[in-house]
Amino acid sequence: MVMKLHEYQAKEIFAEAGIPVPESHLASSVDEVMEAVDEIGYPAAIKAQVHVGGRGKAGGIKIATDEAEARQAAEDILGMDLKGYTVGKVLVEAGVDFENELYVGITMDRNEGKPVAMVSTEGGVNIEEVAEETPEAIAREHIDPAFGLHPYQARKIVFEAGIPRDVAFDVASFLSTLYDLYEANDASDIEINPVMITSDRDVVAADAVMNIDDDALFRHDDLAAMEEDSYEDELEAKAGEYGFDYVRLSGNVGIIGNGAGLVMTTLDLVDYYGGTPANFLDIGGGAKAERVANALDMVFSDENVDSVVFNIFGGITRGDEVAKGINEALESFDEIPKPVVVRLAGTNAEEGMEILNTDLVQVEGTLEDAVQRAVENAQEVSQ
Amino acid sequence: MVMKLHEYQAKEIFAEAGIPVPESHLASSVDEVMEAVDEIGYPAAIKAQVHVGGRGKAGGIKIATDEAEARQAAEDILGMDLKGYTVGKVLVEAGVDFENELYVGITMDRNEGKPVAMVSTEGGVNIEEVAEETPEAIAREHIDPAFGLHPYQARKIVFEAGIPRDVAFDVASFLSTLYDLYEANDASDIEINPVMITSDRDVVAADAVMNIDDDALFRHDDLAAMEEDSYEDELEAKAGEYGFDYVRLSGNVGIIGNGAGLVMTTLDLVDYYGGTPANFLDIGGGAKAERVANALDMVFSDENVDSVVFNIFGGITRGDEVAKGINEALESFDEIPKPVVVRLAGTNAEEGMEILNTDLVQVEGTLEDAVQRAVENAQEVSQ
Amino acid sequence: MSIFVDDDTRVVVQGITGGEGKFHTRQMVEYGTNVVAGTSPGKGGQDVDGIPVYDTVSEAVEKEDANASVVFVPPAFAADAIFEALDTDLDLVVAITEGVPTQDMAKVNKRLSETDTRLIGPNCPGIITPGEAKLGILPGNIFEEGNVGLVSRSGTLTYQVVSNLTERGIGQTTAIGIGGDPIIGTSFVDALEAFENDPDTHAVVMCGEIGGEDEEQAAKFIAENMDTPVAGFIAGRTAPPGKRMGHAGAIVSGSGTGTAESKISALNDAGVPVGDTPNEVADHIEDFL
Amino acid sequence: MSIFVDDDTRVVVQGITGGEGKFHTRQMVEYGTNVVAGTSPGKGGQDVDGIPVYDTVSEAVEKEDANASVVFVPPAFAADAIFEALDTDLDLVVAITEGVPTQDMAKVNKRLSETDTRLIGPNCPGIITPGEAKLGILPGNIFEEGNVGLVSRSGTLTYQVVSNLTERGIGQTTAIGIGGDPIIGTSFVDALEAFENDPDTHAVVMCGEIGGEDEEQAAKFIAENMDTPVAGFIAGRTAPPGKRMGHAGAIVSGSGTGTAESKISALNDAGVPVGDTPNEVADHIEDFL
Repeated sequence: MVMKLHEYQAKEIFAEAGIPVPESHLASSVDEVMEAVDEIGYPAAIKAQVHVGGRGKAGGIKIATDEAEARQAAEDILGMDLKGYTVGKVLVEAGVDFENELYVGITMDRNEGKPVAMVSTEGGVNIEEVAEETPEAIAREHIDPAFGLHPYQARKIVFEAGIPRDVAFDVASFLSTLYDLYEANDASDIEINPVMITSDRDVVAADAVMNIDDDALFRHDDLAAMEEDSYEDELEAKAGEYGFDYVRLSGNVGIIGNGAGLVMTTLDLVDYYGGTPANFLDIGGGAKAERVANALDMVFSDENVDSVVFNIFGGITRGDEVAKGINEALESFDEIPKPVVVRLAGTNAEEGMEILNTDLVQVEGTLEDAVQRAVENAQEVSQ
Repeated sequence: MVMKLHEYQAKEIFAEAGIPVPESHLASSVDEVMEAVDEIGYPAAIKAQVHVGGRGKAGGIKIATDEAEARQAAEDILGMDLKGYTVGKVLVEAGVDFENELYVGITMDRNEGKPVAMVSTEGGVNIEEVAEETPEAIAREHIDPAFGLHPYQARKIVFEAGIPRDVAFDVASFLSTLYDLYEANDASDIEINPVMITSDRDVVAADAVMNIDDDALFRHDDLAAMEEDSYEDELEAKAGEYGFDYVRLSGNVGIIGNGAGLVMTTLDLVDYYGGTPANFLDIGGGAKAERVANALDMVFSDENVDSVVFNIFGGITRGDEVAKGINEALESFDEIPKPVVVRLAGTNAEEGMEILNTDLVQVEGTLEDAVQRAVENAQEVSQ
Repeated sequence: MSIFVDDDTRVVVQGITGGEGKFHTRQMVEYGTNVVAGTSPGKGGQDVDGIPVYDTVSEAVEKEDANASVVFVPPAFAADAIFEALDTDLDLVVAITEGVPTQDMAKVNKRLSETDTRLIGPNCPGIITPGEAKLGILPGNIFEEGNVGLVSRSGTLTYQVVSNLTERGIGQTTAIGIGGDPIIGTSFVDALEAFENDPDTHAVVMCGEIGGEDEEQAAKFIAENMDTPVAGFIAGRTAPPGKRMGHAGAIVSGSGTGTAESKISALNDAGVPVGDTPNEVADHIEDFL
Repeated sequence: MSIFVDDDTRVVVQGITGGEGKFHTRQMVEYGTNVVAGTSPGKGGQDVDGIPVYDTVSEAVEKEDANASVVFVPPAFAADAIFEALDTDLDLVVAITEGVPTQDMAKVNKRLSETDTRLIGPNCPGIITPGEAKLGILPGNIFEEGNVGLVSRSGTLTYQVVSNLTERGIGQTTAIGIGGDPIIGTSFVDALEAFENDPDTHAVVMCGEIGGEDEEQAAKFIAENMDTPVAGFIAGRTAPPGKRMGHAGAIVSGSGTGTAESKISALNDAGVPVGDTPNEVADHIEDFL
């Protein structure tokens, strides 16, 4: 998984590394926006800072050519709901008078097991369509991670992509800088789309994407500190605090399991047996009792949930710890809020079954039976 | 070739990278030495800062245990002639109370085409004898330059070398830091000999060697600025200004040529035909007339020279430019100071022979004849 | 027969003195695995349950003639541990560690291509040849000797499918969890090829999941190169699409790949039946045998 | 016959628009070398004496079917240029540039080991097959077609020895200057092996110099693997010892190696006569033929 930086954070990092970005200020109120445009002048772009793709098309980016438009844009965007996220901050940025929009990006190509750099003259919001319809319009170069991006490789894809000759070396230098940032920060993706070529033939990073490999955050305290909680709802925020892999869905069968593959399979089976999953919740490997209790607490907190299935196949996770956690969580209730079906298998499953308070839960021996019963429970409860 | 840093310069770099070094001050007068020992206390080491191997054995390092000894050491060492170099600076350094002396170094193994890291518990001035007599006492590990020194490799040679377990990780960390410095600074060698283990079981860099690859100085302005001219004599200083590869020798046949292999061969032939070379002077490839004239000026400035042989086999170097340069240099004299034998072959040799003022020089067609004649000239002149 | 590990596998456990390392070493030994050494830098000379501990893998290999390692080293040091293992020309390295940074693995992957060593993982449950050897954290008791090979990207899903097989009395030649990280050592194709070449493996289960293109490549390999019948399972049919930002990933992978539909239809096209439930997979295997 | 280059060699000149690149391209073309393209990033579309210039080597290879390159790129960018050449699977890369940082070459060397391309140099005069092709800066007029192979670490010394041969009417199959830098692509052994396998090469001259152990290794190779007679020359018998500081170099190389005595006696032990003068080398070769 990745930690996403906001555009303004990525641009700060890019600018520090020497990549030109338009003048900009971060603002979280209409007044701040107006101060910013006063300083920057017009035209100015007002851009929502939320972790959502397709901001522009969804109304999260507006161009203001005078004070009235700026104020209107600020009022519209600040506080708006953008695909479930509330906009709390906008980046107010000098508008760029551009002639071309290029695409420049680096990501990990998992099929090759190495990073790949990409350049195209067809930058802009439709780059994915370009990739689909005219893949040859995007020049690609794989990078040997032991050597990094050789200067010749940066030149090669820039020339292959047909970047205008007068800015070719500037764009190649962007790429080299981006790769340095990609490697130094353990990025999973890094992207400038678009790179704008101005009428003065300068190149400017008009947007900035930088996602960081979660697994590498331990060695990037500076980046970890940039993480801003902006969860869609309080349940996802809670999952973040607990450190669960959690996704909220729209159904009514709450699902808890260990291991992404098994949890996904449990979701699939809920669907297969006619139910609808309320969530994906992976407690991970080796969970102790407290973590198990937290997971149940999470799922019970979701008012959509009518029934819960707890599916554990222990490898590192031990059945006795799971049973203890379930008992702890359920014994605190006077009445169990939703019916819970438990299926325990694998390491210490027998010990777990001995500990488990079967007055509080329904026990099933197989995955299929457990899911079917949970789906039935949900149907009964929701009637 | 390499640019050598002084011990005090290398130690500054090491210390900045986090390697502990004893407290020290640079001093260039007896008064400065006395100020330094006042601050540091006793025992203190007074160490000549000259580019000479085996300083200690040659009397360039003394330990002072009181003021009188310190003053005596300062007076002895400052201004002393150490294998041809005059000592202008000393490093005054806190004496270290040590229990063991280790060796740690990294250099390029040209047979493998990759750097090699070395560690031994038998550090100290006799490390080369150790290498010769008990090579197994020095643990070695080759480094893949694309990956750098892996942490496991640093640990591996430290354990292999038998470094005491309580300081093993400290020494491994020294090695990792040294490799980072080696790579970041384009070093050709980097060495701490000895690393001292103190009675408190701290590890300290008691000496520091760092030589930089000349060819990479263009990207290390900071290091290039540290170069201190300390030539043995004014002729070598002059060669440095002109940018010649020049070594002064004790004979009386001055030798000028293009390309190290050919100049070495000319020296060998002078010896073979019974003469003694006064110098090695390589004008390099593609020399223009002015450079040729400078070379002659150099050799004439050496009062030991009784005869000169000028041996050019042109590839990039053009015979006409060489001839022009020889003419220029010799036409400025009322009387040619020493007889000059010229042998021109290769690119534009014929054009050169047409230009060459044969009133001023003796011309020979083959290398062997040219050297023989120069040796004869020298014998005649010196009689 | 079996693939990759058997009675002759001599294991060194990297990180044997850590909590997980110690616990699973015991489990492996109990299962009958020939664990000959462990490593823990700075703790050379100690022992864990009588198994000698060395400072370095090279010393463990030299002194105990190990030919495989299992890595239980924490994520920050895991890549270095794998590099160390690769430097000793072991036949097999099994990296259990979860959370190894992807760029570390890209470097490992480069180094791996220079060696003849097989890497399984990271972020995987390991490999087991029932009755012979277990390298990793798989719960040994659910496996049984037999003639079905199993390869899976997911750990606990592996256990699920294996238990569906074992409950019907269908044993396994070897079961491998290859791990679900973006960059892994052994792919589906590598494992399938080995199973195809193992005369004792009469059928193979392949458990995939959404993301990447490894299953699609496996389908191609099966169609072109395999006689041994394969049954599949793909987890994540109902998984919600992730919230993505930036286009780089989509440009590289293309928009159509990586979905459950794409994988299932690729497998079906290759003649591989894909079960709707783990139990259905066992049904297909039963039909094959 | 010949080794490494001949009439079929199709050359791309890297750095063709620079002063040296342009000058020596003319010389190479005059000599009859088939120079099909040049590169100079940013100058694609131009030409030098009618030779098309491309931005990248890959484009030059693709459009002009080049199979060899000569590098005249300044030292700061030379390693990058060699990496670029190695990425296109050329058969041969000849790096003339003097002053390439050693650590850059160590990285190049690593990359080289992953390819099937031959690198000659850097800091070398190049390679010539008289009458067919010249890649580098050697003065073509001193060479003559014949059946003696020559390999040398030194540029101008090569010319000296060749002229000693040619003056006597002894021509050459191929002459190679391998360069005197600490890290080079083609070693004495590589060249000797190729000469040994070339039926038209009846004798070989090998010109070494002090430093390193390449000549000692060559002597070993000759003794063990060569039927073709070899005569040698070693420059630097009277060279003054360098002023050294630090021990690292001496520990790696040992104190006895690298001297003229060590090299001469190694060659003599391998049955290779070593001339006291370049002319004496020609005497030995004359005896062989």
